[in-house]
Amino acid sequence: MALSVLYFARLREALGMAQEDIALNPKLATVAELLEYLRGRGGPWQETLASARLFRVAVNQEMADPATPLKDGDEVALFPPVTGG
Amino acid sequence: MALSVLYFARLREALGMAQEDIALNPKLATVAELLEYLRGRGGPWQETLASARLFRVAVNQEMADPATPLKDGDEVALFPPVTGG
Amino acid sequence: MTVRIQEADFDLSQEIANLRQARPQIGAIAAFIGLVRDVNAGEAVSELTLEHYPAMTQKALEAIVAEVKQRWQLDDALVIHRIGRLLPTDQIVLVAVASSHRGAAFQACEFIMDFLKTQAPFWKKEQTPAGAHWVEARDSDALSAARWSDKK
Amino acid sequence: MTVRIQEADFDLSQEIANLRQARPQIGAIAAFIGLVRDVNAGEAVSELTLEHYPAMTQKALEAIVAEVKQRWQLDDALVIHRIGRLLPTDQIVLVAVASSHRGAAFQACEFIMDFLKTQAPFWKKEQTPAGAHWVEARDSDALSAARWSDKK
Repeated sequence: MALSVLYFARLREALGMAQEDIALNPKLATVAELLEYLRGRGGPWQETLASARLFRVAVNQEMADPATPLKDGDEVALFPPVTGG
Repeated sequence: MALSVLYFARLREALGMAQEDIALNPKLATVAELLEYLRGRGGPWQETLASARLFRVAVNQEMADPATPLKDGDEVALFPPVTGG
Repeated sequence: MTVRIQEADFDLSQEIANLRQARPQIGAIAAFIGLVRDVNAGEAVSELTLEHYPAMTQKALEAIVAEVKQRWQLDDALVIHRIGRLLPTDQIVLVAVASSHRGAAFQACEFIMDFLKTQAPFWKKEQTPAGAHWVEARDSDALSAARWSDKK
Repeated sequence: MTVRIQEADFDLSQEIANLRQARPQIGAIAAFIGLVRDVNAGEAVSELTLEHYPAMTQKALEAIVAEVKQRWQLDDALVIHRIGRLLPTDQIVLVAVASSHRGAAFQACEFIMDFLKTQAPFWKKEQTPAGAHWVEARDSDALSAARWSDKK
């Protein structure tokens, strides 16, 4: 029962991490709850994830929002607003 | 004291003429008066120039309208609505 | 700003390379390519002849390009229009606009095409199984051009 | 409909030729080319690195292309986006849309760019005299994408 969480670009560098597995529990049922958990780590986590303007979330490679539910095996990606093209 | 009048595309074929010189006179002071004179020739002239939808007029290579004045040496072109591109 | 009327075909990559040449500040290029279709208004087309009014064509296209330069901030613009005898799948026209901003490039490119289609003295004659005939101007082209008088 | 993510450069003429291949009914191609500028937000740029989210990029671009197919009548559409290390004047992205009608081609091409700029997981890192930094997303891109929810 785990999520695979990926970090890209500025977030990857700020958090010093490209990927981690996070064990699921009843308090991690939505994207909002996962973000709350990550911010709880303090330091760069709190800072980087402070404002919704600073990052985007995708669940299973599709853009997600705070209400998006999470389940075992989901791939959650956190990344800055995109700048391709 | 003359105009050079050019005919293009469908008009050239319908009128059987690519170019002619028309002597200026006080009754040919505007595009509208020139058109009236040409329609007066009857046959294909009247038919081809019957409706403003069927043709366009340029004077000295710029789009003109019925009120555009004419003077000695002007190049007047009559042609169908354009279809390039 | 370049306007060319020619019988010869053109190479897209080469033309865009020329447009960009020595301008490393260009971030966006919008381009339009018009092609001879093998069918028009339900009829098979075997050949297209493009007639124009030589003394006016260059002048008309340059006036359109001058207008887009005034409306938008552009690095450069290119218009190439072919004349003479063309076959299905042949290239007819290339419009390319270079800018720092993609919005300006897209709008200027579409503006040039809308006014080329209504103001530049070119006429198409199609060869079909039923014989040769002049292509009719379309009301939709006049409407497209009219849009630009409402907005910048 | 083709979506390609690649490190390699692309040749415009060749890509458009592939898009058109065996489709003599195509009358209009609208294209956009994005380029690495040598300056951005007033700073000299010596190099650009494009990172992406491989599992999502293709999927996101295919979703955008599927959306334009539904909104407009198109013959085909092509998106090529480069990743990795790029230099000023390098090509970054090509979007090309083929249709019978130029209005549909222009709109679909601009729609793809607007949504690519806001939905496709690419990130640019610039090398400047002051060091390397991630490019900031621009509000104008979000506004450009938002336009499409008001109109067809």
